[in-house]
Amino acid sequence: MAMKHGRGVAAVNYPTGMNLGGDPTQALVHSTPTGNFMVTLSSVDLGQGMKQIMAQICAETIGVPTERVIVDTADTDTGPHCMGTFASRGTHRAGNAVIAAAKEARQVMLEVAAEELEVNASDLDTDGAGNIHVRGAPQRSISIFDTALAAHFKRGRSISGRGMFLIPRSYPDTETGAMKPSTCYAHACTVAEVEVDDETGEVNVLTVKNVFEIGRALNPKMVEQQLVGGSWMGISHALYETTEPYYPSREHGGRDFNEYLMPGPGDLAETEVIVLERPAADGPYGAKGPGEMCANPQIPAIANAIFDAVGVRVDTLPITPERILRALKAKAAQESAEAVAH
Amino acid sequence: MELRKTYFADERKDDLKEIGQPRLRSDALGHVTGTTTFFADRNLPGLLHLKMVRSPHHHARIRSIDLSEAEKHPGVVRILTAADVPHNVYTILILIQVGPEDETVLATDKVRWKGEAVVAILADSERAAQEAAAKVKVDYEVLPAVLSIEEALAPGAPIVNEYHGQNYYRYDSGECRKVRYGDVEAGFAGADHILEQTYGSGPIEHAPTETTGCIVVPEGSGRFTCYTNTQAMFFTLDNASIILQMDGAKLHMVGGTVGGGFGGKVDVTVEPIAILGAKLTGRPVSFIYSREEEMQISSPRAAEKLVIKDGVMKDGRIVARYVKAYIDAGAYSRHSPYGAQKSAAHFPGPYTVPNVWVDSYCVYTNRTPSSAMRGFGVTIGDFALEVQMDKLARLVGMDPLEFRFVNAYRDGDMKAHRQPTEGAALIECMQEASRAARWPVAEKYLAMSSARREG
Amino acid sequence: MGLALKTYPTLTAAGEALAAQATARYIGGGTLVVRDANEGDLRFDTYVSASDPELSAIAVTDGQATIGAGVTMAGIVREPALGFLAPAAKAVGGPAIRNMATVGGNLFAPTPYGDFTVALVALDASLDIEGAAVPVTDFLTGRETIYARALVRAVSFRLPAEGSFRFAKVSRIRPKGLSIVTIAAVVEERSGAITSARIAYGCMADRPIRAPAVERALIGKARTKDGIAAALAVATEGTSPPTDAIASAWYRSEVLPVHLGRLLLSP
Amino acid sequence: MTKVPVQFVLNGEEKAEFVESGATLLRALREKIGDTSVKAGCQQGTCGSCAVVVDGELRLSCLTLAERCGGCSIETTGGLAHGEVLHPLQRAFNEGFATQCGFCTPGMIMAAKALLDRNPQPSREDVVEAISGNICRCTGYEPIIQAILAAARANSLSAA
Repeated sequence: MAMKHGRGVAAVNYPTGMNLGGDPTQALVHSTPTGNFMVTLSSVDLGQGMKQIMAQICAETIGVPTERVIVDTADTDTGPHCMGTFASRGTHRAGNAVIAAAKEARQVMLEVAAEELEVNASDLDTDGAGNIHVRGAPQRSISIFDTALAAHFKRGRSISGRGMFLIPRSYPDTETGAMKPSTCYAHACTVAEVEVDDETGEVNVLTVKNVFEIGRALNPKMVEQQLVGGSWMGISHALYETTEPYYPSREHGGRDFNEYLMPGPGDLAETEVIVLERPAADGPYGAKGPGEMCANPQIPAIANAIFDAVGVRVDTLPITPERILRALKAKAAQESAEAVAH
Repeated sequence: MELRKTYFADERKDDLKEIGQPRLRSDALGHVTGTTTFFADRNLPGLLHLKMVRSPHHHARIRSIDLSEAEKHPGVVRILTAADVPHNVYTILILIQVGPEDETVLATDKVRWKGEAVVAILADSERAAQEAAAKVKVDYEVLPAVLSIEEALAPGAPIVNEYHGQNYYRYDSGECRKVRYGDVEAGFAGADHILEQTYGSGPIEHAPTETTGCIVVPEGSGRFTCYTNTQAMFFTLDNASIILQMDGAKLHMVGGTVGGGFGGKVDVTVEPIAILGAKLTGRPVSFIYSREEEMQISSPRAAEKLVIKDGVMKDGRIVARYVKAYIDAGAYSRHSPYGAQKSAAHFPGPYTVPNVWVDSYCVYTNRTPSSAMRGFGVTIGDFALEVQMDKLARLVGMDPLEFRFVNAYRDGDMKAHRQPTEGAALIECMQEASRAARWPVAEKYLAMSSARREG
Repeated sequence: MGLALKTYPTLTAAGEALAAQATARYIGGGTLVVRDANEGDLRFDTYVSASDPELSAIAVTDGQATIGAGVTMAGIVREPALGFLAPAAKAVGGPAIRNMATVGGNLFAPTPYGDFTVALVALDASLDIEGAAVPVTDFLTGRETIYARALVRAVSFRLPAEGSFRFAKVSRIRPKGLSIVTIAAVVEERSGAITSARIAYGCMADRPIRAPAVERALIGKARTKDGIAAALAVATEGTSPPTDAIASAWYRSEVLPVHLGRLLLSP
Repeated sequence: MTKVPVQFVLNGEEKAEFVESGATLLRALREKIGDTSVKAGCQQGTCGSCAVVVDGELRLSCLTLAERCGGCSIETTGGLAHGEVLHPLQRAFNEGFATQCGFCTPGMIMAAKALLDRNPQPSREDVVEAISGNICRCTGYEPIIQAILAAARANSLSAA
């Protein structure tokens, strides 16, 4: 037996948001009487952390700590319209809507504070810790708590804002395909190292080194969650997953987590994740959508690494031990036929 | 994870207070204490369980449905057939004017895939529903089935879906979404090498740990509250409104806490029929996919077939790229016409190629309808493109990473779909990968920038 | 109708209840039968169980082991006298499944499950079924017919000579996954030559089987690459591997000799 | 449907309920007792989302009959915290960003607890083995493995 080593590379990009646009998301932001802020949406958190990220975006925009923001989402009675969570659009579309709503709310908040401090709103700034002060004169300040109380009970103002984000829909030209599919793209490059058992076709992914460019890491730990989990799914797609192992035959499809194959905790590749940030012109604080892109480059990188290791190409996913072994046997048969011919 | 701040530092201000901070997730406390409320985490008195009777055939005509024994089964409260569904033929993307309506909520005269919903049983317990389902007698006349892209497109193939009239989706551009840029034949004629390869994939399941489902509660107000794990609240509300011919004001969707989606929960397959059940019985209804249904009935990522033909010069420049992409939609559209179109927009990948020809087909087969999944329209295309890139590099005798630098797109480059490139960063990702993986490339590639071309 | 559980103090009483009711099924650890019920298997509506403490007893005396059918995989792993069998018990499921799944249940587990039973086949185990001693291979042959509703009280076997038992489960997923092929072997050697060999396969048929051609080809040979070559050449004789979600029959046949060779040559 | 009385201790509290004979522990906990920290991910025994600890042993509640748990002591993630004081595993999962969608988390934490209760200083390999019956689709497992190792370290520090 021989374990053969190989490595491969792949580079990809990925569009943020629904293909061809036309996918709106709206947001509402308002303050409570004591200066907490509610973000109201109908966007869905699939587990990627949409609620937390929207809170951080709102907090940054208004100028308060994230703990002061509560996100209420995915109730169609209360939340304004969102197209949905898919197409790497959640952070980008909802984030922009939240920024717009938060900016409007911040403006009202500063106007109320200005009345209380008897200055111009344009001279005020927030310190990010819960206070509003005159720019250049931090001692002339009012807390956001007091500002909210004043707005509600004294000034009769609603510290609130409406936000809306829509990229107009593009219609492809029927003959040329000229179109505007997306406004920003995330990027990645992955190098994978594998070892391949040339007697059984089994593959061990030893390392994956992923570089992702995602615009802006709004919360680096949550970005890491997505990218590490996505990298695992990419490996899984490359080598394991299908509902129909003998496609197009419909026989023997997996019915459970034993039959539907995904790498287990004992199959993990040593995974490195490096993030670059080139802010997107229209992204919320520059962010692009990394959630889908991060699971793509591992697949071809592994395919290429397998070729590098054993000299056979499997151009059909998943690249199972069986497909590799068949390719190895075909190659051996061809080589021995050629040897005879010479 | 490492943030490499040296790249694009001049395009970024790193002075933000909340953005960029690794704050703990507000929802994680609920997760670790088991107190996060998922849609199924509610007990309702009088809850009915919905169980679907599904087609055992890939393609068959329904001669008759006999419910007489099932209806008498103890615990059965109501049985729904196509006749109960006000607007039984629907398609999800009708909301963005992508028709025609081509799928039945419950089968009428035909089934087009093995697993298709035919009859819905509503019973007091899951067991009673299962038992009654076993007593439903459906008389099928089995029809020839089309199971692969090749079979579907072969002359004289049986028609999978009569609402389309042919086994592919007809775009305004014809039988496929097209991209035409430059002169691909001239490109091939002038190329030093030409390489044509075919790639494929099988269907892939999202496999979230929480299966697709909903619980519907009829409210005293005449409204219906639907606790759901949909990925798109208003997709679900609006489609339910159309299917049930019910004013959207009567519908209240509550969700937003989902046990994994990955694109698998953007179809609208459980809510309308459960709402209908709640309406017709006046009782709360739960319709939750079993694990087997999640694996084999819920839409997978489509199987795909891609043919890529490239013309490449000895110095590594790709001068022409021709792509034919086929998406196996299964029996119904769901999101596949969109996915095939997204695929067309993605080629030729993150590279600047002067001559490009793309045909992207959405093909119907007698298979489980496929739909969106993480990387929709792109993942399998990227696999094919990037393996092809590796083959091309070896064909011209170049290092595979250096070969990509030669072709990488930069700001201002015109893409095949005729948008100028903005915000590119492929080159920098590859530069960093070269460093991190100790994969050396020539100095000239390390000096490149996405923001401008040399010289 | 709903399901019901009926518990009896002895296996004999449980057996009588089972015989009296066609829609009853015996429940051991529950990992097979409760799953069936959850998935809507309507062929039964009653679980029958026995609380007989004898079922969870392990006795190892005079080189003979007797394991109650209700002993769990975790119970095997914990038993010092059965240390050689721990790899086979650990091949079953994850930790939770091993705390539930029993030796008796594993005998009934359909391919590609039933890895522990492969070890029992290599050990030439005997089953106590209603007082009769039934060779495990005979039981497996009649598993869906004459023994379909048999209640196994215990399994017993001679302890293999020190170092003679070998076990390998080949899976796509680590550390817990379904089997591509499972191999158990009891190979005894003297003066550099194999004196006896019992080889069993899982997933090379619809139930665990012996590999008599391999066993014959090993006798008298050295446990070296050349010595086992003749045995590997007949590795697939008598097999009819299934095609399932994990692997095709073709693949199982192709890699069986490779894995058998590796197992036999491992130190 | 026959109902039978079942009594057990759940997270230190006596519980007595009538359940359907033949009902799973999963159903009894979720539907009768209202402990929805126990998740129904497959009801086949293949995902581990429903894992609980019964008399110190990890079990799958979807394959365990409630009636057979009479007199047992059952632990679930829903009862792991003491008021606002989190168990070290809960703290480690939270601070280690080891949860995403959160659906597998309670079962994962139970699998980890069963391990640490027997083996307070596990190796990475021990941890991998301990969670091998639990599926996570979001994280790629690494953050979970790291969180369990971190909880073990925190335990040893507090014991020292």
